[in-house]
Amino acid sequence: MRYIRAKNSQHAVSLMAGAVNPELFAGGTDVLVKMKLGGTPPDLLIDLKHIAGMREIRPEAGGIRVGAAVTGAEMGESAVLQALWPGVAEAVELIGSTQVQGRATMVGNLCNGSPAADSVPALLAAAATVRILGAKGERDLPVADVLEGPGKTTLNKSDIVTSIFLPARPERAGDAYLRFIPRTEMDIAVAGAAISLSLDEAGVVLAANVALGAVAPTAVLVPQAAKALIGSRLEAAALDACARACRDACAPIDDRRGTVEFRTKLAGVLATRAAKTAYIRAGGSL
Amino acid sequence: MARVVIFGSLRALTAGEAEIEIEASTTRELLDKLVARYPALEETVAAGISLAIDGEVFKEAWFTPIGADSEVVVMPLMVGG
Amino acid sequence: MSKIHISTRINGDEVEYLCEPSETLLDVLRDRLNLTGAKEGCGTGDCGACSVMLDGRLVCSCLVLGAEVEGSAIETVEGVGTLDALHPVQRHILEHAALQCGICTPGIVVAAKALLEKNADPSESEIRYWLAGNLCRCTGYDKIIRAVQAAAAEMRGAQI
Amino acid sequence: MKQDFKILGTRPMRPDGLDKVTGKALFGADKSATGMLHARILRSPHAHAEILSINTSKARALPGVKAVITGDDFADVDSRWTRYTMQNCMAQGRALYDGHAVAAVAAVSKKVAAAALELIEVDYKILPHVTDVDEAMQPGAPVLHEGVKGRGLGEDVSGNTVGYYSFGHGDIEAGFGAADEIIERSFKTAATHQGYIEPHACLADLGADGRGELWCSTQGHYMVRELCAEILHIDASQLRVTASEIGGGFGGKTTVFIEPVALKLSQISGKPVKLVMSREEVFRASGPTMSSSIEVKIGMTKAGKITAAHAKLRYQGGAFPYQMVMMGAMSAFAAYDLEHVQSEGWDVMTNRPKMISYRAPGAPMAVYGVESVIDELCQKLGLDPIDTRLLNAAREGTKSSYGPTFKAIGLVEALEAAKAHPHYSAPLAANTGRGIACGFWFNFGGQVSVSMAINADGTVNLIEGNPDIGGSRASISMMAAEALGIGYERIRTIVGDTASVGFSDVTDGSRVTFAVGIATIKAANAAIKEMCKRAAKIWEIDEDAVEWVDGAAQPTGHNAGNFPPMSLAEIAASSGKTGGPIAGHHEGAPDKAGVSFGVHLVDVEVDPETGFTSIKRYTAFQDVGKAIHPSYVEGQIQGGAVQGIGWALNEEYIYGEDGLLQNPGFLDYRIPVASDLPMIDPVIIEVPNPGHPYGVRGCGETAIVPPLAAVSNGVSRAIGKRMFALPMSPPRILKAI
Repeated sequence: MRYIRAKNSQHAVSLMAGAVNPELFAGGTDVLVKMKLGGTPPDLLIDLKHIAGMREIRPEAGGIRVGAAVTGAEMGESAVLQALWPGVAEAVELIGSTQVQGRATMVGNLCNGSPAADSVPALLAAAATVRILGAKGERDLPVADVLEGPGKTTLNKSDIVTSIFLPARPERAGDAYLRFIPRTEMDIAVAGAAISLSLDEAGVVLAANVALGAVAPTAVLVPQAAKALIGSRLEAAALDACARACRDACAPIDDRRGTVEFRTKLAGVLATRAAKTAYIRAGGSL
Repeated sequence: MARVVIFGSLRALTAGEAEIEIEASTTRELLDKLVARYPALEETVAAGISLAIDGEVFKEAWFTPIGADSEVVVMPLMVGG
Repeated sequence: MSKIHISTRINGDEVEYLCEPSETLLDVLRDRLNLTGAKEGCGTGDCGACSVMLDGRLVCSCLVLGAEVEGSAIETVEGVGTLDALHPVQRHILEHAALQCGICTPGIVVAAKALLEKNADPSESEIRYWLAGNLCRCTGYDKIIRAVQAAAAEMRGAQI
Repeated sequence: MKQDFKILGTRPMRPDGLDKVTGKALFGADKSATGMLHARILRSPHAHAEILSINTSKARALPGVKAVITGDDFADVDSRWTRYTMQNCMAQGRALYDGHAVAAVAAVSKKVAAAALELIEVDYKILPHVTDVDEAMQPGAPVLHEGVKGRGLGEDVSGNTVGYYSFGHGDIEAGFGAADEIIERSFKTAATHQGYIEPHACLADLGADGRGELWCSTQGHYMVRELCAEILHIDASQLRVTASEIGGGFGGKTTVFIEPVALKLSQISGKPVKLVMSREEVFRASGPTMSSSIEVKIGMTKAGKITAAHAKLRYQGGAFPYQMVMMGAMSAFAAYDLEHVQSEGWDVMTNRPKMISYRAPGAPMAVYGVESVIDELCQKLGLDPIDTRLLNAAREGTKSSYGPTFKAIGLVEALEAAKAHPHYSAPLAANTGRGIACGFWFNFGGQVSVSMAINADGTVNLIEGNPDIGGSRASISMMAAEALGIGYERIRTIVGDTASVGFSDVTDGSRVTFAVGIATIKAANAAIKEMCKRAAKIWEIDEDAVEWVDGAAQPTGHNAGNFPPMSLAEIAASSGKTGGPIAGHHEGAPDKAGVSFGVHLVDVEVDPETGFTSIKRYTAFQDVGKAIHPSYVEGQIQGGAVQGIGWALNEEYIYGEDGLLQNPGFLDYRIPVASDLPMIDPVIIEVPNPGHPYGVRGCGETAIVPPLAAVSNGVSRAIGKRMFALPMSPPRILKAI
């Protein structure tokens, strides 16, 4: 295995193209664990952290662009991010321990392809877009279009994700992410739910996105659940309908972290709770 | 005579006797006499046992004195963590 | 495959070493530099016994490559406190009997010091969540939390 | 018994503390040697397989590889128990569980060693496997070893059933006949791991002449020496074993896993060999505790008096014969004064790693079943759970369920302290339940050696042979200081290697403070006797006319002579002129360790929508006889309680249908983390042990016994449904709701 610090994004793309089984390396909290546990090591690790702009959080068109090597800890300390997309920030901050937060990145969390990745439901709910540099140049994709299956993304071999864009949001909007783990920390999500919504002046939900994690081969948007919230003030009937739609959207697996039945039940509970938090963050009162 | 108490599953080797009276002044003497009376106990005693003499537990000690009216409870050799 | 030459700063001293690309910073500290204060409890970032500071951030050195710290500043437990004065976190861990076997202690020292540098007055809950990545199997954490609280109080007092 | 203490009960700093907060302390993996090789072990990917052949030629041919071994490299041994240990370290003929060692290499670097493992070709023939205790006991189950079925067992159980024990007295059928209410329940508990943070590690150097040095992380370096000497067919005197600082053991380091392998690799290569387990190896191949399947039946009168009690315990202990269920069967009802009681236990083999002790081995799961049924009876009969336990509590003079009649014990005191504690009467929030349970552990004495030297400057060196697993060097120094009448800081206690002090049993059974303490006091008394003799010589009076008071020799009275007291320092300073160095030592096997009882009280909140349980408040009461260093006694109680909480809520070995372990890491083997817990409030009860000069009882193990039931009782009361299996993971609780 070789290790190379990429000088710039283009350099990284060409290194990717030239290697057999390369891995991009920013926080390393997934790559190094896989190597330790005996996975086939990559022939080349390409370190993105020293590329200009990769570690920046910067305002753009009313939204925020987060560079690929920005760590969870840095996101947690970003007042502008916390103010605009608190649900995304809290999702990223839930990944791993304080030590992992010092290294792990949101882009890495996305590109690792885990169905249980905490940040991905929040990114889906936020309608975030991913900026990709590849052999044919730069393109932007919605987060949903990057997801393919467990451990898989739709990215091409020489593609690198350089940043994620969190769009501007209207007034009276809020988002939230909740996950369930057996302990209070240090676990992988058994199920997760993210809600982003905006309200009218009377507190009625104008628009909503609902996304779930760890209950299907990838994190998924649940339009039916969003529809259940729209037009409501999160009355019990609306929340019940949202929860039901979330349960219906589940196609989880039984494994050492949870059963099908348990994950399905959790999806509804978490969505309901996250919806309430997002609603209050948007200025609504329950 | 010391009163020797045999724990449940060991009674299969003492013809069902739960309590046995033995004249002995030390643990070794007691065990020797016990095995002489119930030869089936030999393997168990050789593998190691614990004894409680009047409520105090002793592991494999030969020369612990036994009082004339002592209660001696035979127990498996105990282990800890 | 050739080794990589790295110049970095560890506990304030310039250090140079050669390492394999796949070696972790923890391997380098322990096997090449004889700094065995950081421990390998898991090698997968789950236990925190290898905690060090990397450019001002608390990290697991088992999840950092030795090859990527060129030009960085690293602080290990060996760099905490001075010969004549322990850091308050270290002293209070001793005074509160906040260790039994002591294998997690170096990681706890580094992590707790990092917390108090960022937050001078953490709540019990904040201390517990900050240290959630530092597993301790002996103490049940009670005395560790109390030691960090006491160190925080002393450090706040010292600043006045 | 001594009552007025100057040093005991204070909280001085531990002698190894500074090294441990600064990173200087050397643990198992922290030592290296010039020219050292790195070893790795190849492990079975199958739950049960015949090893048809192992081809090591490609591995041997890899540049940098200095030795490759398999089970064939180990000659047979006389003792079958040692053979099991050896075959657990390196499989011979069959791989008996996922992770069983089948070959090992030593090479010039970790990297080369890892590459060499990939080149070893093992031809396996896969055999049927069994990992569940009830399935393994069924006739027709795949049998791990033939010819080891327990004595007296019939055809109704399989050959995996390696032992049967029963204890008790009275006539249980008559007792159940007198009951107003009888409850009979079945329980299951998962296997858990000791979860020490330091993986097994050693550095071995063994010459062709059979002389060797071994540095390792262990709870007993004499045990390591004797097992390794037997396995490698060398003399015990020629193998010097030094115990490193030990990063946790909890019973899991009371045997060998890697040391014979490292020694063999060193012997073959002629070089020092370092062998360190990865965390995955720790879980797959080092000692978990037993899983269990339990039935408990208890009868009670309306007033709460237990009329009869019966427990059946089936323990699963992994891939080799073992004897441990008796500890559970003896512990199950130890807390109660019962007229009619029986407990039975079966030890069963399965295709899992060989079990090894885990803190009060065998007791927590047995007591979990018993305390659960008592709690359910209290609920059903509308009885207060503490009053009911007090009504039935064992006390001095009680004939225990396992035979002996108790001397002075502190269960009643602990229950009364719990009842009077504000925790017991505090209001409970919604979705919260309060659980209570008693626990018990025997505590042991055992063989011990202590050597003490009085230095010319008035300081004292003390060498003992038990690895210090949680601050025992501090408590031993304190007892030495108390006995000698000098300051704690004037004593330095070290753990000697196997060549520097006499044999000592393993650090287990909560025995070290008790047994090493007695030996220390006796060693001090020997030194005191000599110091009195020297003073008598100087004063030219009779030796018997000198006594030792407050760290100084003094005449026994005016008639004996009129001399001012002569301090230890003064006597030591002239020792070179009065007869040479002064020392004291003691070798012995103290018994009368004194049992210990605990009572735990816990408030748990259960989220009714997710099944998530959080511990809101925890108070642990324990009789420790006499707390030498109260901080470390509290630490034992707190640590044991939290290990029990982990066992109750989330920790488990998870096996798939394929017999492979699914969670060999701290990510999915979920030990409690700091944010899972509240403060753990320890309440020390001191009912002195008549068997120790200072009243000490062991205190390390009891605290892991009550929490399984206490937490389960709390959860059951919080959700209004009884829980019958551990761990009570959220899916299981939600299902019950």
